[in-house]
Amino acid sequence: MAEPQPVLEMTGIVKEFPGVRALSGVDFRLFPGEIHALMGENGAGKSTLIKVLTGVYSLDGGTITLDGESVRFGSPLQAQQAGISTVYQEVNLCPNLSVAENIFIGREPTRAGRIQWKRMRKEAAELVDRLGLDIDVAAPLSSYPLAVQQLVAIVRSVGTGDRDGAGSGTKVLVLDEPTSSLDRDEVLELFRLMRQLRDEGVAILFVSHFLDQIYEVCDRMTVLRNGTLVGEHLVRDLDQVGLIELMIGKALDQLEELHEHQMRSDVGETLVRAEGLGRTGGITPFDLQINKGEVLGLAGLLGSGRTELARLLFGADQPDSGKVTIGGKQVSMSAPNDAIAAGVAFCSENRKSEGLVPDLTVRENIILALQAARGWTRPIPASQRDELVAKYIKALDIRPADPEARVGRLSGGNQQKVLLARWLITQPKLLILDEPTRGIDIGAKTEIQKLVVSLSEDGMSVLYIAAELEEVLRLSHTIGVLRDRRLVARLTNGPEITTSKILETIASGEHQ
Amino acid sequence: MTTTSRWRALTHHHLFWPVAVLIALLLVNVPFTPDFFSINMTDGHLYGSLVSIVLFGSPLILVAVGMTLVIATGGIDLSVGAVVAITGALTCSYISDQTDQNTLSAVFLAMGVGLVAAVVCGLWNGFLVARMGIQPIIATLIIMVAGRGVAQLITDGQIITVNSEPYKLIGGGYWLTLPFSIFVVAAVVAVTVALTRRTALGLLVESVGGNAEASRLVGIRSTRIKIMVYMFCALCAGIAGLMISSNTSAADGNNAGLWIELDAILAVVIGGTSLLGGRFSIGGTVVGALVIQTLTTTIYTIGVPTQTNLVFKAAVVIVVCLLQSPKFRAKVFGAKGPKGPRRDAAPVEPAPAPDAAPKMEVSR
Amino acid sequence: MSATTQTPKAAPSGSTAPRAARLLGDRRLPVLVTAALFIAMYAGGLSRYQNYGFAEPQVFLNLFIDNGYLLVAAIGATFVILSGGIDLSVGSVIGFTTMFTAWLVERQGLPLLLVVPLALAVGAFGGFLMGYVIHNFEIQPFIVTLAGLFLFRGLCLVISKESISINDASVGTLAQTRVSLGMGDLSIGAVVALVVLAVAAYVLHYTRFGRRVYAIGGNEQSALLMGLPLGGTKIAVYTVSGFCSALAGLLFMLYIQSGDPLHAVGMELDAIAAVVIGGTLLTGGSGYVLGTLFGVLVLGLIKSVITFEGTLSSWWTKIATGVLLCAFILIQRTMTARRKT
Amino acid sequence: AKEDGSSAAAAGSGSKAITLGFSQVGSESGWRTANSDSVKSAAKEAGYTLKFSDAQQKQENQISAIRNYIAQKVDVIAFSPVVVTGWDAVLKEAKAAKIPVVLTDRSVETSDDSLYVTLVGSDFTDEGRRAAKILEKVLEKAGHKGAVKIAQLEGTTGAAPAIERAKGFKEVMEADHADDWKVVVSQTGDFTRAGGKQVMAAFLQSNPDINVLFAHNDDMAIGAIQSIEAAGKKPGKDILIVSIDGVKDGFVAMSEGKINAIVECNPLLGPQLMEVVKKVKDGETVERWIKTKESDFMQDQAKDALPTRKY
Ligand SMILES: Nc1ncnc2c1ncn2[C@@H]1O[C@H](COP(=O)(O)OP(=O)(O)OP(=O)(O)O)[C@@H](O)[C@H]1O
Ligand SMILES: Nc1ncnc2c1ncn2[C@@H]1O[C@H](COP(=O)(O)OP(=O)(O)OP(=O)(O)O)[C@@H](O)[C@H]1O
Ligand SMILES: [Mg+2]
Ligand SMILES: [Mg+2]
Repeated sequence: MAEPQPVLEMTGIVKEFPGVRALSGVDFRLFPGEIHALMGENGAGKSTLIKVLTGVYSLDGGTITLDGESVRFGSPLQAQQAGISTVYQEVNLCPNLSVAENIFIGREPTRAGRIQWKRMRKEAAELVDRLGLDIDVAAPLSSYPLAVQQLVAIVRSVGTGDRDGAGSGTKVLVLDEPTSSLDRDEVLELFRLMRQLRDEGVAILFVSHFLDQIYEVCDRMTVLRNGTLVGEHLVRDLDQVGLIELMIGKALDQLEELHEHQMRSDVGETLVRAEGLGRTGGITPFDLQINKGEVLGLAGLLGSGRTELARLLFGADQPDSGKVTIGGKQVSMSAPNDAIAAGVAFCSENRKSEGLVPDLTVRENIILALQAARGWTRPIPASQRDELVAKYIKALDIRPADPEARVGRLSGGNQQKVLLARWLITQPKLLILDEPTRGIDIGAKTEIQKLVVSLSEDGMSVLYIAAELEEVLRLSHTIGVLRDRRLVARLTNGPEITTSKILETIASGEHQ
Repeated sequence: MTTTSRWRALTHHHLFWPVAVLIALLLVNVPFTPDFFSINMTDGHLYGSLVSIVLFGSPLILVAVGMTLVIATGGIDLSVGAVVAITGALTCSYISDQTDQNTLSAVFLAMGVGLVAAVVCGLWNGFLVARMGIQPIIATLIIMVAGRGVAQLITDGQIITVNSEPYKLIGGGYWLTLPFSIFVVAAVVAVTVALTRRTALGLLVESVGGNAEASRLVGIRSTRIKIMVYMFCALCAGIAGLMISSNTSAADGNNAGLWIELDAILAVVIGGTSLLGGRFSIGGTVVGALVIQTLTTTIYTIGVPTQTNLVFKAAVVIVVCLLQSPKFRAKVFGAKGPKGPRRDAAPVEPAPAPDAAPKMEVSR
Repeated sequence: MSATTQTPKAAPSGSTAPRAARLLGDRRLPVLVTAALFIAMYAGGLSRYQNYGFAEPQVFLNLFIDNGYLLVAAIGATFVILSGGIDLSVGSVIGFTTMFTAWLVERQGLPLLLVVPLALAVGAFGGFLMGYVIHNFEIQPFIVTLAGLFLFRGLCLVISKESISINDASVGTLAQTRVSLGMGDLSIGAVVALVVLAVAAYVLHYTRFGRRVYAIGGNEQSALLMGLPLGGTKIAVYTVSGFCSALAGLLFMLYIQSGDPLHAVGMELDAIAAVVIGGTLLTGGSGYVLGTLFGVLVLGLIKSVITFEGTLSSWWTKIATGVLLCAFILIQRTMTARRKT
Repeated sequence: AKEDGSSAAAAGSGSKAITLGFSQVGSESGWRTANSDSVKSAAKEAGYTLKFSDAQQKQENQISAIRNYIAQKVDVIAFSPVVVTGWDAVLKEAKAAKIPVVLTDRSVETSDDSLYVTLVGSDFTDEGRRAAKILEKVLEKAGHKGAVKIAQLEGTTGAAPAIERAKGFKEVMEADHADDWKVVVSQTGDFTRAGGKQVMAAFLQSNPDINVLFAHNDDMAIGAIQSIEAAGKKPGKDILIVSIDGVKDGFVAMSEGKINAIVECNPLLGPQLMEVVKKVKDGETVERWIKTKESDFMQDQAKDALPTRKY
């Protein structure tokens, strides 16, 4: 946009981890009153750049200038006090505290040192309202699904930056993949807020793998590849194809391929049949049928119960009513083991708390499910194990391609791939994917979608949940529509089914 | 170039600091006991300080090895001391009831009885922790308190003395000129390593300790694994109990294994296993236990006045822990270290702690 | 892409509120259950020992008099445990404080007015040091405070192996002062303990520091990323615990008017047990200091019941303590367990 | 006490069963258990109602036990104090409630002597002195010449018996044998066999020229004997051993020639205590300190004494 002084300038940033050079000499500038996208594949170094900026990681080289002054933050607290407000990639809030507290902690309204709970709740409710959220701010954060938590994190960073006397208000707002679990509505709401802040002069750093979102809201972008700077461009000067080529260093045209495929509708016999499956306080009893080789997509708004449905099918939560038959045999759903034994796999949306074991290596995380199914007495022979792991690291392009790397140190997208590999390796009959593309870059996303298609062609059934309706629509043979934690419709995919048709179904909530 | 990189690799090995401390402690003894490292033949067996360190340290090693697995699942077992006492009491009271205490079958039966009791204690702990979801410290506190009472009930509050040559062998006897307990320890350690690294048990234990909820969702039967681990820990404590009572040929319900749980936990941590659960190292634990036993012996030999024993112990524990802390090393030696800048990366990074994991365990 | 902005919101607040309320209620449930069980146990004691003077209000007040120091220590431990740490040095610091004050008052002849703040400062400083090491060198609290346990116990013995009787007149008067409540009376120690309880409850609920303690216990890494002063809070928590232990030591010194190097051995376990029985999670982030009060009362009551029983031999005392503890925990657990996961 | 009160009214105050509240230290050793048993059986024999409680080595437990006895209005309170100090407050309460207090086993330090009536028990310091005296005899009997290098196995650090036994021993040593006796090493063995064994093993490494062992109790001596044997030396010959207590196993070891002398510390003071309690209850005056009947044993008396040992 304009050519005034940048509010933030990072030059020659270097960050090394043992064995990995995550950033090598990256330059980055951010101007007041702009929304600036930081782009790059999984593992390109986006989150690392942000963490170096806010003092989570120490700097190995380079300088940071904020408002013309050279700075170096020792902790996120210092960064925050200097006016940099951040939402990190994984939801980083305290699940045991209430929503209101999560928003305000560290700068609660006080009088004479005494926290004013009433006022805090009221203000929190107002802030949450601004994002169009309707939740009870006094309830503990853990009682809400991931998407709501993500919104709360956003509210925390945008809404309260200007309190706490210490700082001069938020100058820089950093959002690292804030939209990965959000619905269209929430995203729009967020964008409205971002624009408003931008107009107030706040500089916003935005990371997302959704290119549409970038083009919708950003003014300028910086592209990283493998920890190096590729370039800085005005969004209007660079089209999507150009951007992708910059990001991955080569051209890309797989998207069309997918479209050709999806009309196939020859699915096999019934694999899974759920009758009256439900859980009080969770999801209303529903009937569901998934055929062999079928991709069943679930559509619904945030909190409509897609995850809950998937968890019930997997036995992650215990149903109060109903029964499930898989391949003609009734399966008791008392624990995930039963479902796994019957050939069901469940890739959770919440990879941090329900997916990975951060201290273990990539290899160990990948073979975990298979090993658990075999029991502890029958370890997978080393050669077979290494072969399998190597195969999936290659197939999913997990980076670094080192099976001995600790999973907790991988970039978000690569962690997601490890999780996928874990379940693919078990060769399930029904694969439940709850937002498998969350935080995954555009290239890998198409890869995963292609994978789903080929798996279903090979006869695997897939239950597919994604925040993006288009994604669901593109892949599914059938679409289950949820509303208010009730399965309201089941649509067979075809040319007449469009996103707006699905949204209509959700809105009317009518049965087919 | 290669020597420095080899040195770096060495200092980065997880056993480097525990072993270094162990060696340092052993060396401290030399000025006070000039023939500290000498080992000679006495009465057909080896005799010397090193031998007695291993001999007296055996029970601690055993208990600590069992404790390692419990800690790896994110738990803790305070009841091991009481289990030591119960096993010793039961076994000795059974043996002392025999007319001929030297019959092998009776001794084996007695040991069997003792070990079964130990395993039952472990089962109970495991049940409380894994099935009932009670926090491990409290669940095991119950047997820690009541167990010692049970041991005294068995011995009637007296010290039961046995005169059984075969029984004496386990904890106080010699075989092939070496203390027999060395063989027992070696066997238990070998079995543990085999059990955890040759099978998938180690992986599953680390997974349960690293992230309990994720483990549940991949279909690991964590209840079963936890119960097993507590039983194994109690079994180790039971064997240690046999050893302790056999060593003095007497069962002392009140004092046997008193506070051994703290030393065992200390050994586990010195060995590099985190109390939060997850990764564990049996080798580290063995070294850790040896460090503690050497420390005890050192206190006895260098003539520390009794009232300063504990201060001395505290000082050593602090030094050991500081040396093991990468952050401390970075601060103190960092500037002079061979390659300074590479170092500080790791510490500043907030350990991707398995934060969700332990919480799940207790709230479930 | 053509999202209609008026799409109905999922999950209207009406349906989420009860669920949320239930979850929030869950956190208080353990405290309520502990309180209820305490009352039930007390009633049981009443019916069983009514002929032995159990019904006298003073027996109830004695619970406070005899456990005031434990309550203070357990309150300190509550802070630490809420923050996700643990403090094993409690018992030793108590022992050390009794020894230290006795030595200063009796052997060095310092006035009590000077000795009390000094002792508190030493305790708090000890806690501060431990917190400093835990935070700055990232060593596990269990180990650092275990070293603290050894150190302070060792320092007791360094001061003197023998116990020191305190004959200072002001200590005597303080120890014997009773605050009358009509139905009975309380000692200074009990009153101080109750005041500390009130202050702790206020701090935890109504100050930023208190909420930070909960946040850190909930998820340390998140708390750091949320820009909370992690180090300061952690160090402060251990300082509070050290201070509380020292205060507990002073109360204990009042209670028995002597310093002894073996006083309060193992009391850290009592304190931790009280905290946990009171419904606080050892992993941090969840619990109430009021629960700790009931935890202490339950432990005290178990002791009283056993004395009133009066016929238990030494080992049956231990077994009975264990069994009562176990029964209590199991009942508490079944009552607080959520219906289904 | 209400029930008892009504029955007392019927039977007349003189012949009413005495209620005795007894608070024991704990059950940390066989000696202590024998002590408890003796009190219990003697009370039964005398027909008293005994309220027994175990303080698990904690003074606070003992104080609250005594408070409870006061609340229950027992006739006499007896207790073996865990530590010597810190009893004033609770003893004053007992005095105010007009309940006489008898100490057993060891004394307490009080500001006011009227707080307890009498002490039934031995004197740890004196035991230490007796140990030193008997060591003289042992040395003489063994025909020992030259320097006496003593290793001392102390009891639990900070515990009264450990402190006082060491003190008594040192007193005599410094007075009579300042130049020829020397304690070369001294460590705590926590009053346990395992402790005694381990510490002695270390002593023998660092000071192989030790020729006398003074153990604060028999159990540690028994443990030490095993270490001495493992080092290839002869206990009772190469290293002369004196210990305190006189438990059965100690006498067994002594009869085998492995311990040279034992200073008795008699735990069986139940009958004596009951006598005293009766007198106190009846308002008779008793001596301030009723010493238990104790003797010292040399090796040659061991065989004869062995069958009489009860615990
Ligand atoms: N704590 C760490 N220790 C070691 N390596 C790390 C650590 N954090 C990140 N890395 C490595 O640094 C590189 C950059 O990671 P980063 O998280 O910045 O990627 P990203 O661009 O945010 O990717 P994504 O889109 O998947 O979130 C990756 O190769 C990752 O493995
Ligand atoms: N916007 C919201 N307002 C209130 N409660 C919500 C909201 N969103 C979700 N919830 C809660 O979440 C539960 C259903 O969540 P679930 O995770 O199954 O939904 P989902 O469709 O998978 O949504 P997500 O997009 O978060 O994955 C409901 O019980 C509801 O209480
Ligand atoms: Mg990232
Ligand atoms: Mg979901």
